[in-house]
Amino acid sequence: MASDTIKTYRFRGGVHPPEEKLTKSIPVRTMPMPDKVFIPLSQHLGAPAKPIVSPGDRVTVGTKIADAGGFVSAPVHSSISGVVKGIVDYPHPAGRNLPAVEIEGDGTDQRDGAVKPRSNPMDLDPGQIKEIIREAGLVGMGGATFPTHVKLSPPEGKPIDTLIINGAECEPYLTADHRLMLDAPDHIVTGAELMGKILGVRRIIIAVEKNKMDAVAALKKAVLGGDTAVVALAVKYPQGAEKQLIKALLDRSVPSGGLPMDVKVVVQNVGTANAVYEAVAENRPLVSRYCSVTGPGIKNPANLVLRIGTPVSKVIEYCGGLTQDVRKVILGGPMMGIAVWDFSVPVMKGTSGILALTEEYLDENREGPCLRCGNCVRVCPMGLTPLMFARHTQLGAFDRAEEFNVMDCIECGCCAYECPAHIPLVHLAKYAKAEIQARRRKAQG
Amino acid sequence: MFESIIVLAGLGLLSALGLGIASRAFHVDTDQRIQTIAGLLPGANCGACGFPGCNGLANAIVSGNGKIEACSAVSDENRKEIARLMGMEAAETVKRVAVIHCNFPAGGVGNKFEYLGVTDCRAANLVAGGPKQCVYACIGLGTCKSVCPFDAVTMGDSGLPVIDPEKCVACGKCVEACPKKIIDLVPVSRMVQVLCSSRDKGARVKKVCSVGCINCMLCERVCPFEAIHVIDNIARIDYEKCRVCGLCLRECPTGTIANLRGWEVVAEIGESCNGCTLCARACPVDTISGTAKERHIVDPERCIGCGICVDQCKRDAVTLVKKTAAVRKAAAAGE
Amino acid sequence: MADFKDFTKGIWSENPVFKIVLGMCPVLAVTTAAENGVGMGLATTFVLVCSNIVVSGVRTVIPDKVRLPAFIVIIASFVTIVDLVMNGFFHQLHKVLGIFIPLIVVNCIILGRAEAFASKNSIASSALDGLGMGVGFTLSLVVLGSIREALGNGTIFGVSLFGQGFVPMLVMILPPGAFVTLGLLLGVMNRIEQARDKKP
Amino acid sequence: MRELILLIISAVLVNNFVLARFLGICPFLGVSKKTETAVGMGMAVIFVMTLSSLFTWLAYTYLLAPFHIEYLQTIVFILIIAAFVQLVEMFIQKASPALYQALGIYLPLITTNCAVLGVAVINIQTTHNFWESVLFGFGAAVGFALALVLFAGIRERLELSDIPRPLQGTAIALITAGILALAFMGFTGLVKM
Amino acid sequence: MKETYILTTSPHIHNAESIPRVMYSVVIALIPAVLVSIYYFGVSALIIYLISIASCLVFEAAAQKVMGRPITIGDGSIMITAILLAMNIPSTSPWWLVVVGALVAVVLGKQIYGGLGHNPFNPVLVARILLLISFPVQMTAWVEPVPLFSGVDSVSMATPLGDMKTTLMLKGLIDTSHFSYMDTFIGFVGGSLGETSVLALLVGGIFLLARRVITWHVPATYIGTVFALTGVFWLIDPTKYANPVFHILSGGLMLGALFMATDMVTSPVYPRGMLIFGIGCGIITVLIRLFGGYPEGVAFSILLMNAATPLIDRYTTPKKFGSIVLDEAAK
Repeated sequence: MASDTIKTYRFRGGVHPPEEKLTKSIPVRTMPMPDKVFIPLSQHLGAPAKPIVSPGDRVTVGTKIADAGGFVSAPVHSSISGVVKGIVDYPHPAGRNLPAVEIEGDGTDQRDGAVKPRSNPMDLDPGQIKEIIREAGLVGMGGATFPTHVKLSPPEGKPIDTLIINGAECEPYLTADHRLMLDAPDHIVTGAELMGKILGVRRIIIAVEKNKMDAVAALKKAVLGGDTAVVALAVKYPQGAEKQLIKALLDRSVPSGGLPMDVKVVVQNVGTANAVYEAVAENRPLVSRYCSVTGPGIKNPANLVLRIGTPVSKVIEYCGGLTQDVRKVILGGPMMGIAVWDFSVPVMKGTSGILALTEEYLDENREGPCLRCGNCVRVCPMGLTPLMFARHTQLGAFDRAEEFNVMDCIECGCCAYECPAHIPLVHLAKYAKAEIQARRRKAQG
Repeated sequence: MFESIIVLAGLGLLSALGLGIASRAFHVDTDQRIQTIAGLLPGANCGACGFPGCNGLANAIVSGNGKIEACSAVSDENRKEIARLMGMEAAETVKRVAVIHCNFPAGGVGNKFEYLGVTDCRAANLVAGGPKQCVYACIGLGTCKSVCPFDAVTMGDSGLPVIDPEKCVACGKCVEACPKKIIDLVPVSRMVQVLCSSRDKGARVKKVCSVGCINCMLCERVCPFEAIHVIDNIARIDYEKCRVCGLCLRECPTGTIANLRGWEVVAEIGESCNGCTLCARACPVDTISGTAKERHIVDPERCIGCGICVDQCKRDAVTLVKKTAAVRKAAAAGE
Repeated sequence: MADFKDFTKGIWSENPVFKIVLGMCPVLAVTTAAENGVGMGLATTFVLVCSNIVVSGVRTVIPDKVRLPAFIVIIASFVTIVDLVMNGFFHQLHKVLGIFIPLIVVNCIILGRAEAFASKNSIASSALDGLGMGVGFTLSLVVLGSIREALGNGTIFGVSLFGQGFVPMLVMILPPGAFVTLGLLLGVMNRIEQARDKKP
Repeated sequence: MRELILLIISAVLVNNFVLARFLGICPFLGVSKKTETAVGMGMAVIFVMTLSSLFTWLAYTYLLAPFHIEYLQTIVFILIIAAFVQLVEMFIQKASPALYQALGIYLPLITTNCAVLGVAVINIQTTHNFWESVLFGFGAAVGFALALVLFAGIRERLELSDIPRPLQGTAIALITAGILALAFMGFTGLVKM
Repeated sequence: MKETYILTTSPHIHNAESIPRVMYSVVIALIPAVLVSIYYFGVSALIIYLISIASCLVFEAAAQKVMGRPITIGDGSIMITAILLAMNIPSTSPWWLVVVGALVAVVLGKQIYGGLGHNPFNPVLVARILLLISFPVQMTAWVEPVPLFSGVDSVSMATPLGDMKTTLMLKGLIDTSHFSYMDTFIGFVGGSLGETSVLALLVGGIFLLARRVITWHVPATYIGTVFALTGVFWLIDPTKYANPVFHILSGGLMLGALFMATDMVTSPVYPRGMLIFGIGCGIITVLIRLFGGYPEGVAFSILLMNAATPLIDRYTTPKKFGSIVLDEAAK
């Protein structure tokens, strides 16, 4: 299938924040091995991993240090070689202290002896590939961190016909996926085909936003033919959100409360595809990732390969430190990332960027009354009415907020980005969702 | 004149007849008691009873699905009236009030970061657990105040909510709303309380708060009733055993424990005392004095009202008397 | 025992217009002038007192089921009397008040007092209650009527208030003025009440 | 025909019962907190008012007028209306418990809704004939329902507003009704009767 | 540790929009019409603008102070109210008329409901109608526009719509022969300050559309409905009903359709609702203009549709994503 013939569609809503891709053309460097890492046991959605090492154990790069804590969970591997110091309560981006494995490096960067590349990955059968992916601790690397093997195991009666590889990277500032697509297009394509084999799909679409035409060209070159196509998408946030991506590529609407597999689709990030390749072909578990360290508050913005568990403070230090006027440091992109205050938090499997914003870039304007301008409604890609659920949430009427479909909110941030009154719409949505979920749990007893 | 009578009477008769027939034809069973009970309920529609408003509870009471006790706001008088209507005795409910287990002084707990966003504790708690240094501390954005249907909560000067025990009816709304889960409902007779919820270790507590529980165990050691124990790095009081004597409160080095009761209790020894000295020996604070075989006396200034003497006395000579702090002081001064 | 409080409560603490907010139709309709307010108020007071007395007197005789229709008939009789008397002696006023005289029948205050008070209390208490409510009602009407007449016509009880240059604000004696003035007055009352609540 | 249509328009818009004639203010303020209830009440009033103006006209023309006992008008009318409303109430309770629940205590209030008695009295005062009476009753009721539903919509929105405390509740409702009345004055002169 | 860093939920960036920016855009859009009105109606117009602005600012600040709320007279919303209020009254208005209007608009129309964003009715229109009903003489004392510095005294003159209505009443016919389309288009007619110049209002309206402060829905459907309906009547009987071009050029239609019906606080939020709103305004305007007692119905119609806005919003809430599955996967 020739890539140019795929028709693209439009999804409703969305915004056009300035791209600010400062690190677009900076080649990736590998950050030197840190002398100590803290590898959290909760790096994915689902149950935390269970540690299988004890203090004093020697580990090498790729040694499994924790096993999956349930079906929706993923194992964790050591990212450096050294000695386990202990399982400690360590700052986590979620804002609390959570258990992490502390490993002191020995500086040798020794690899696990069992790690040997496989020469013929495509010959493995789907079950074997899936098991390798599960063992390698793969999770969605776009930020949602959903365990990959779970996503690749649709239940009976949910046939999948299309695998979408998401290279949209629609968040401003972030360029990690972009650089990865330039550096390893063949790995991504092979990784995608491996996943395609597991799912038994008819076609694979690799979707990239039009502001990365060099990546599109590189991927097209890497595609050897068959049912894999590379599509350039319009530049619009949140083009990379699953439901919107499916709508834009296939004109299918994931039903409210449903998942992509309800419309026969699985979406995986390009980073995940690359990790699949590394896990299957090179037999390397997920111990490092591409990450953009960027923003006006970083002295030397860079794209880095970072080991999981590296404290963010070390990464910032490596990039020349923060400028004086930094007021906010964010893990992830500016639209959906999490702000942190304690920089000892570690880099995790889902950390696609470290972003430092200074006063002038932040717009913490004082909140005003809703003008009913309707901007939030216009830009909401989920067709919601943020002004209504936000107001009901402010008044504590969570049941009314639920009637205005707050549970369908994907927290993409378009509404809050556009709101002239600077009402924290996403915060209100998160708040309402948390309250409604708590009530549902209570009602279930 | 005649016509008037005829017409009016005729019309009256006609409509009465029509209505009579209709009331048969469209008869629907309704219980008059629902209306009456709904009228006796406080009408705040707070929903704390778990039913949709006061009417909902009235419905439930009549249908037997709900109890009057579910409503903690109704006055005793009306409660009895409802019980009478339903043909049952109202159980005496123990008056309880909400207590906030956090008591940092003004400016006592600093902030980790500047929080900007929705002014609501539950919402702030979603952002890295709120800005306070102590992760167990009251966030102080007044969510308990905003959910209180009885205006019993106000925000104090130190940034902590203050509960008016007079207005509080223990509906539990604030308990449910508080994201830090530091509010609970306590019987007014058991108002010696640990005003801290931190499960952090002592050293860490000391760093961020001057009045936090540092799990020094002094309270546990001093309690004559084994009613207070340090569990999970925080002192907890077992209300089954606690006699509200306040000894722990005196010992606590950080002032974490407080007596919120508006009155105090002192022992008084009556006529029937035969001077057996059992009480004097048992008193944990040595306030009972007297020579053997003579009536003993209690020093009201120092008595803590623990009631051990009451238990010890074989002749029921000791009684506990409720005294307000002012009365007690006056009495002490008079002697 | 009749209590003087039964009388005074109608004037402020349980004022039918500003506190209980009942019987709004005539309040809004006839208060284009202070004088109309007096007329309407007195007519209502008369019915209120009489019906309260009678209802209280027969309260033990009337079966519960036909209570409301019976009350209405009692009230309607007194209203008819007022209607006829006013037509005879105050024809001009009767014309101004128009259909709101017969509509006293359905004034919620009267039925409300009959139901809530007179059917449960002694004749003397009920009479005092009716009188208090009536006076409270009349005073409210006069206050509202005076404000509307002053702003909308430049007069109070027909006496010119302002000089030649005053341009009356017509809207005040039209329907919107009635609603808005009453709403604002209610707001002022609430404000006073809330300030009082805070003090002790 | 044209006259009758104009009569209805006049009753609905120009001389709106609530906003221009001040009839039925109690239910207007009471049942306007929720749109659904307002719609239900509006329907109930349309039904009751149309039929009660029919009955009262008949009673007046064929009972009171022939016997020359017009002075009994008020008593007779209220009697008829009360009986009729009670009938409707019993019927709704049987037929649709949900509707009965929603309208709750306001069904009996229709009895004391001065709009119902008002329309009967006005019919007699303006010497409407039979069809005029019925249509006027219907038009007045539609006007009442229209104002009620519009008003309920606004009040639901006011629930979300940040209204100063002393004005909350009836005060702001009255002021809003005033502005609504102001807007309805635009229809003045639409029908020259 | 000190509070060095800010924490909020995402998103962490915001576009440049803010309430003052939106509000001052509207103020800028009004400037052409303000200038035209000062040119034609002279110093008295300027004085009315100044009184209006001053009294609106004072009332707004005073009301917010009394209610113990933050004083936000800098956010620009009160400037819009002040300028629009002045635009809605004749140039001959006495000073007290402007002050009463400001009081009504600011306090009764806006602050009583909790201030900006909470008022269900357009404050300026509440004031205009209240003034019109209270002081009909002063509110219809139109004068003939006299270009600034021309040295000619102004004489009283009816608005085209008023003129039409009077003639129709007197003669049973209308006469628009002396009516110049060009004059109305540029604003050389009698009327309230801001409503006369269609050209200047259009310039401002286009600016607002380009700035995305307003959308096309309300103005287009409003003007379209008036045009269509008056067109139908004109075709039926041109001796009694004026032609549609006359209708859309005269009176306050342009001012209303572009600046007052589009007030975001008091008009529907959702596009479908806006269409209904515009059509409703159009129908009521035509109804009042052709059959009502008042010559002009724009203000009444918008106010009435303001009242219907909550209901419109309720029934035009958009469908959420994924609530209709109508696509390839279903096949």
